[in-house]
Amino acid sequence: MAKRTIIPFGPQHPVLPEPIHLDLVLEDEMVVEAIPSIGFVHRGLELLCKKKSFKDLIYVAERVCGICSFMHGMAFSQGIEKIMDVSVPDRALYLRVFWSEMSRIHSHILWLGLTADAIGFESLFCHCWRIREKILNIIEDTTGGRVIFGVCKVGGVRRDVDDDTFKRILGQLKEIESDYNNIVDVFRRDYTVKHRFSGVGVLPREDVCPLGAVGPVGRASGVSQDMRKLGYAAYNNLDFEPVTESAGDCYARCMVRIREVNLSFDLIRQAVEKIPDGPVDVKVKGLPEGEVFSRVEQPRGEVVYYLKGNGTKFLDRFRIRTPTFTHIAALVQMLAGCDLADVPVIVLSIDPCISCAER
Amino acid sequence: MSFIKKSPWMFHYDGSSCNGCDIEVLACLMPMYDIERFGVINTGNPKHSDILLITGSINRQNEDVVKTLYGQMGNPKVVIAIGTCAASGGIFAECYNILGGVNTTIPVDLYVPGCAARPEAIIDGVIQALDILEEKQKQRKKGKVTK
Amino acid sequence: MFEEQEIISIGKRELVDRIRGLSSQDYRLVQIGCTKLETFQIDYSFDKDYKFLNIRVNVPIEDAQLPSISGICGSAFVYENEIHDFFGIKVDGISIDYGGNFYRTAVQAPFNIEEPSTDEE
Amino acid sequence: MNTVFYTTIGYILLAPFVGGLLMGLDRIVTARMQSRVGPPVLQPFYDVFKLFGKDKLTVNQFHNYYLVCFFIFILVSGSMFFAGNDLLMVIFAFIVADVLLILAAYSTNSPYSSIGAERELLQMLSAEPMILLSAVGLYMVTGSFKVSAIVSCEKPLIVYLPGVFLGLTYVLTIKLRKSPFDLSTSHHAHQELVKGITTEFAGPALAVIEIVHWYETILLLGMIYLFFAFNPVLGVVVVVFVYFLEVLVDNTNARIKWELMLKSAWMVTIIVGGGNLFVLYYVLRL
Amino acid sequence: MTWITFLIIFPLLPACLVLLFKSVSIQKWVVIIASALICIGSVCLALTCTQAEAQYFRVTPDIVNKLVATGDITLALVFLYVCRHLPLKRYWIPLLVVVQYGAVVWYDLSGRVPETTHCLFVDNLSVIMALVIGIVGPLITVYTIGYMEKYHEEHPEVPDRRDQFLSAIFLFFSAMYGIIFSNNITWIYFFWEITTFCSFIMIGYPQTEEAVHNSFLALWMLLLGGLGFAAAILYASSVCGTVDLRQLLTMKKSVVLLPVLLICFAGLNKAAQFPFAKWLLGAMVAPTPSSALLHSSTMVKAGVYIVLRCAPVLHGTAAGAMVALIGGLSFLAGSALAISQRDGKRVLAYSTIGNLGLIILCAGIGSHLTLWAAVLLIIFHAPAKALMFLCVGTVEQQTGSRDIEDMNGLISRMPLLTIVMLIGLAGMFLAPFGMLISKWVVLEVLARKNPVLPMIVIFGGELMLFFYVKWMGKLVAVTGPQPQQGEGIGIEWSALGGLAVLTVLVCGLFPFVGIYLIEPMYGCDPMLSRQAIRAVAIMLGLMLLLPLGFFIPRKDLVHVDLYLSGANVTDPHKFMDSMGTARDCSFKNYYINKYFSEEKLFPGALVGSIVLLILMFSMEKL
Repeated sequence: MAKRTIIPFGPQHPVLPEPIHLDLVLEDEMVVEAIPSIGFVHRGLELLCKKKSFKDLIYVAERVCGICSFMHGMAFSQGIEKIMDVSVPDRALYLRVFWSEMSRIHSHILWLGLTADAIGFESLFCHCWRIREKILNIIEDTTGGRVIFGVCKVGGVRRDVDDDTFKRILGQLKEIESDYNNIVDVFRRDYTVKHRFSGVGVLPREDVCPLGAVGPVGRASGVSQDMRKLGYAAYNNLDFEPVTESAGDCYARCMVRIREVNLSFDLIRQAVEKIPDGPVDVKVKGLPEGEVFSRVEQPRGEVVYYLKGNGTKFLDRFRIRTPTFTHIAALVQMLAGCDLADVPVIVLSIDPCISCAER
Repeated sequence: MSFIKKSPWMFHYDGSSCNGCDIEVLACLMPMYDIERFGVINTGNPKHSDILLITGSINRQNEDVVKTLYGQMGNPKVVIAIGTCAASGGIFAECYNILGGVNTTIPVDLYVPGCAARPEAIIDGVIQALDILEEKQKQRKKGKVTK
Repeated sequence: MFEEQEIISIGKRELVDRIRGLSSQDYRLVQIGCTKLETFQIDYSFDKDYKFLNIRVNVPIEDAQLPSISGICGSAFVYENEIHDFFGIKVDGISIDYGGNFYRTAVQAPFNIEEPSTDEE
Repeated sequence: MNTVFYTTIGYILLAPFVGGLLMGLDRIVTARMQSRVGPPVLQPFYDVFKLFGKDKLTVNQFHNYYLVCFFIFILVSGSMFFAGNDLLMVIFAFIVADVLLILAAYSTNSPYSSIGAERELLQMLSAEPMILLSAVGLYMVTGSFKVSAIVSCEKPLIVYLPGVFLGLTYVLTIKLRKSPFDLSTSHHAHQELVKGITTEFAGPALAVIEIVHWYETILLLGMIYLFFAFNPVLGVVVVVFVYFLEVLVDNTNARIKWELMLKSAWMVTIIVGGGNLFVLYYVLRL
Repeated sequence: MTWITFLIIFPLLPACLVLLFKSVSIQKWVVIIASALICIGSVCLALTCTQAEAQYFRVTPDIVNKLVATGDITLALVFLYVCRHLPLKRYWIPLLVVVQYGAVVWYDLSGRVPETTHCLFVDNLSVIMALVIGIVGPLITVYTIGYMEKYHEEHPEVPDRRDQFLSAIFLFFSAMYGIIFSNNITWIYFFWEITTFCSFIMIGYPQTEEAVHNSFLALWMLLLGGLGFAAAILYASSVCGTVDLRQLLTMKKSVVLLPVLLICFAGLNKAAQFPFAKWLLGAMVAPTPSSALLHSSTMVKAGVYIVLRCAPVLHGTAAGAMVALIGGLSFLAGSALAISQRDGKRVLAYSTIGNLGLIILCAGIGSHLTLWAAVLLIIFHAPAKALMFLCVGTVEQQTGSRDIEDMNGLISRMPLLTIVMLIGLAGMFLAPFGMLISKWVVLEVLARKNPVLPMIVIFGGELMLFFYVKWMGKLVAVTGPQPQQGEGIGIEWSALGGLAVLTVLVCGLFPFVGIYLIEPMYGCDPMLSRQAIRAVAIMLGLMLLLPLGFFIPRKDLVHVDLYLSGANVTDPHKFMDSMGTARDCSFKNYYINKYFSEEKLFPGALVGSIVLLILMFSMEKL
């Protein structure tokens, strides 16, 4: 039975909006082996640190990825602030939490939609994205951008949100949340959805650590690991527990994300409640010298920025390690032995952001 | 009026975009914007499409891919470059792996500006592309007659 | 609030044993990064229960070679292929070796090319 | 002879209109279920006319040729049905048509097409037994395989064959390529197989596929109608209702995998369809 | 009568001639002329002997009976001789021989076997069988000449015993005609065992370890059937008091059911139904012509034929229903098992088992309508299956492989052969070709029976469709310009072409076959309405006309490469893989080993069929 089909899956493939290539080795419909290939989005933006000053680099960081754009900016700013020992005002930190959680909600709902689409459930796709538009409206309301916010900067944030707006937003969020809960009930209950997710792409708990799985993928396998617990921004003042599931399959990952959205709604409420008055930024003086590893929990998991300054306005190294990149190894393992029909589901279950991964 | 104006099928390729424009392209299909009102279907297959939406700039590795996909579309066809990167490379123009905007590789008919381009702008771009499509269809028919 | 970051510099020979030790203590490989200074500075970052630990190895730029740790940490192969493609460092024995085709870049080993920092202003 | 002639011509001319309209309504209803506005009702026709105006792309010399054969055999099958011919022969012609489509996909040697072809085969393996079984069921009640005889049968067939009807409705989803059974190809290409069996068809060839789909739809709905032929008004109402049900199912289900499709379709065929026939067999013998 | 004698006796002549003349060219001409004569003989028989009533011929009993007894003894000795060095210590083989021949010969010599005066007969069923043997057989024989020549070029390790092979073929012809024209079951038994012997010789021909092993496997399994036959003879002569087939079949069912079941047992065995299917699969090691001739189109049909003969007795009995169910089980299991196979000959072997199962199913029910369908199946199955075997044999010789995956893109490499092969494949399962028409008839007939039977036919038919279509798919895949092969198919073309034409022709002619041959025999309305025949005619016409459409020149086609997710490289059938190299995108079929593998299904089918066999005999009194 040595004869196997090898099919090219991607770079252009309608089920994945982004270009990634997989060589799928098939036996009947079973995937025996999958070898990923990346680089179709590779721009080489890490080297831009030689061409743009560290203050401008935040624009680059925000465009590492258009979905978790804000958190890239935040991780970068945090790192530079640490090197330069800038203390950011509290209100800015709370606003960062607010926008991170908004973008986490938008990212997770986007993901829910895309996954629904990958299993051929178009109407669920549409409804998820319908809700997401409401979130985007709030984001646009507060930042002026829909997907790329451009509000984070070294030393704080660029915009403030006044209390009336916050009040209005809380009201809107309440409606959105109940709408959202109705829709995700389909994920929880629908037979065909369960059929497509349960037992698919299982990543056992003991494999999480060796394969370096992070974020929702790790949490779905029962590893409670959430970088927000590091307490960056204002997270040390907020009360929350990382969401975990134990099954480690696509269904668990789906459930983790669904529940994380609820957690985010809750965090936003807490943050809005506790937000102090005051300025939203400080002036940054001097040039960075030193190095730092800055870690932030993105919707897809832990992102690591390694920044090394040498006392000029150009950084020595601007290194980004994104969650998708570290998930490639887990992906290779999960894809072996699955069905062809499961491939998009499994690939999507790590919530791939190829643009992040390849930079 | 030719039917191509009534049923422009599109497909989307992510050159090396940051996903910002990509998700906005997808958002066009969604209830809020519902581009299917104009008969647009996101086919996902170059052979079935009339409009190619490219987001992001062209890099060394996807150059051949974009050429291949463009070549697999049947005439008449239109290419729309979505976003700043697709127009010129944008913020990434200086990166070592970026060749530049989409026009460095295939002919572009229409540019939609923005970083990220807004869904309204994308829909507007698609609607404007319809006239170009119709023009191309006319040219094509004429060409056939003269031949 | 910022986490503690422990950075330990070791020699290339100790590397594999050290990492095997960490791996057996359930440390998770966070990333492998490379920075070009006078030498190549390779960072192996680990994490255990939110505790960040960084193992640093310096490799001379001429004759840059590294042993692979992909046998110990399953996710290491992507970083090692990346380091190979970006910096031109030879990594021996990667579990899935793309042979330089992980990133098919326009420039070979782009991070290893001396480019003067341009001043825009 | 004359009536046969007229029904055949009528089917060939009218079916695409009705089918296309149904498809247009389908798209609107679908859009509304997704809280969208949706395209104009004539959109399927626009699409087809547009496709005819496009380049005739092809990957090899045989590809489009099989497609034409496919088209002709669907026409033959449908015409035979509406001319009141032998139901089994209608189904067999339908199978031949399907096989030709599969061969067209195979002939491309393209991975996505070929897997689509393979899945289409699995779909046939799942659906055809039930369709043939319903022909047997109709025969058991009416004593004839001829469609004309079945239609003119005074008995309310649905009362005798509720299980068969249910089974047929179940596999109808497979034959209409609606979710959850749109494995080999679907109207939305966002699946692992791109467009599956139709990936390599482009331009006019794709238009032909669309048109054939309209013919198929009408033919299959005709089979549903047979169960209610004793009362034409009720029949039409049920047909419309069943089609609406298909749209609803399409919109409330994810695509399932082939194993579940095969198993469930065979279970339905054997338990619901076969069970019905058994009961009928013993009732009729009494 | 003349033609019958001619057909039984004449093939012995070329059988001796090929042994006498070692020259290849003489052998060639002997074979061609003899084949032509056999063919002419069968057609003449059909023209002269087609009547509503069966005709019985008186044969001087003394000499012939002696002859048969002597033949029996000789055959027994020959069997014992070939068993002289048994592989794997299968001592039960000689035991089987000794027991059955000992009993039969002793009964015969001691005069306990009743005399029969009319030993030969002919009726329409015999005529149809004669036509099948006499038209398909000679074509295969002619094919053998060319095939064996190349076979020995390619397999120098196999000792060249072509003369024996050809001789065995002609001996086989004689035996087959003997079976279908004999009215005396002792005679049938004699000829029956000759065919077993021929089969044994041919399977063992390559003399490899596997071939020898399989030949002995076939031998003992077929001898088991012989044992059943022998038991039937003993029972019939001692209890029923006659070995005259006609008399036996008209006796009271309660008396005659047991011997008839024993004969059916032999028939099931020869038709390779479960649980005996294994010998047929093993027989695939033999050179292809023998697979085509013995193991698909004719010899296995002898098993079906004898069950068909017994059908009037089986009709309406529970035991008959069991026979039908064994057939049904074989149909289902054979079709399902073929899905997991990728060796072309093995697929064909399984589908043979399946198709014969369908015929047995019809015969077991035994009503006139089902018999009518069964006969149609025999007629359609023979040419198409023979054609397929010969095509696979030719492909194997041309490309060195009979693996279906290796036939990918055959239409680019050997267009003509592929077209012939597609006709054969279409003939096996596609409307409006033969097998499907008969399946349609079967369904129409069975629809008024217990719903289990139509369901078996429906599911089996769909499974069959699955593996044949995916095979067809491999053939039609266009893999781009490749070197043309197919040179050096010489005399084989006449056989391939002839069979292809025949496959199409029988579909066109089947209403006539029905009206002139089958209907007088079973006296029933074939139930084929005019309208349906017209539908078949239209479809057949389309099938013949549509290929012409391919020659219509078409302009303005734009050739593009395959959709490969944009990973195309300059070669249209290659793509850029993850490691950056160009790779072939050839696609492999599904084999669904998870559900249809031999390991999973075969034991189940074996157990099921053995249970059914036991039930069959235990229901003898019902």
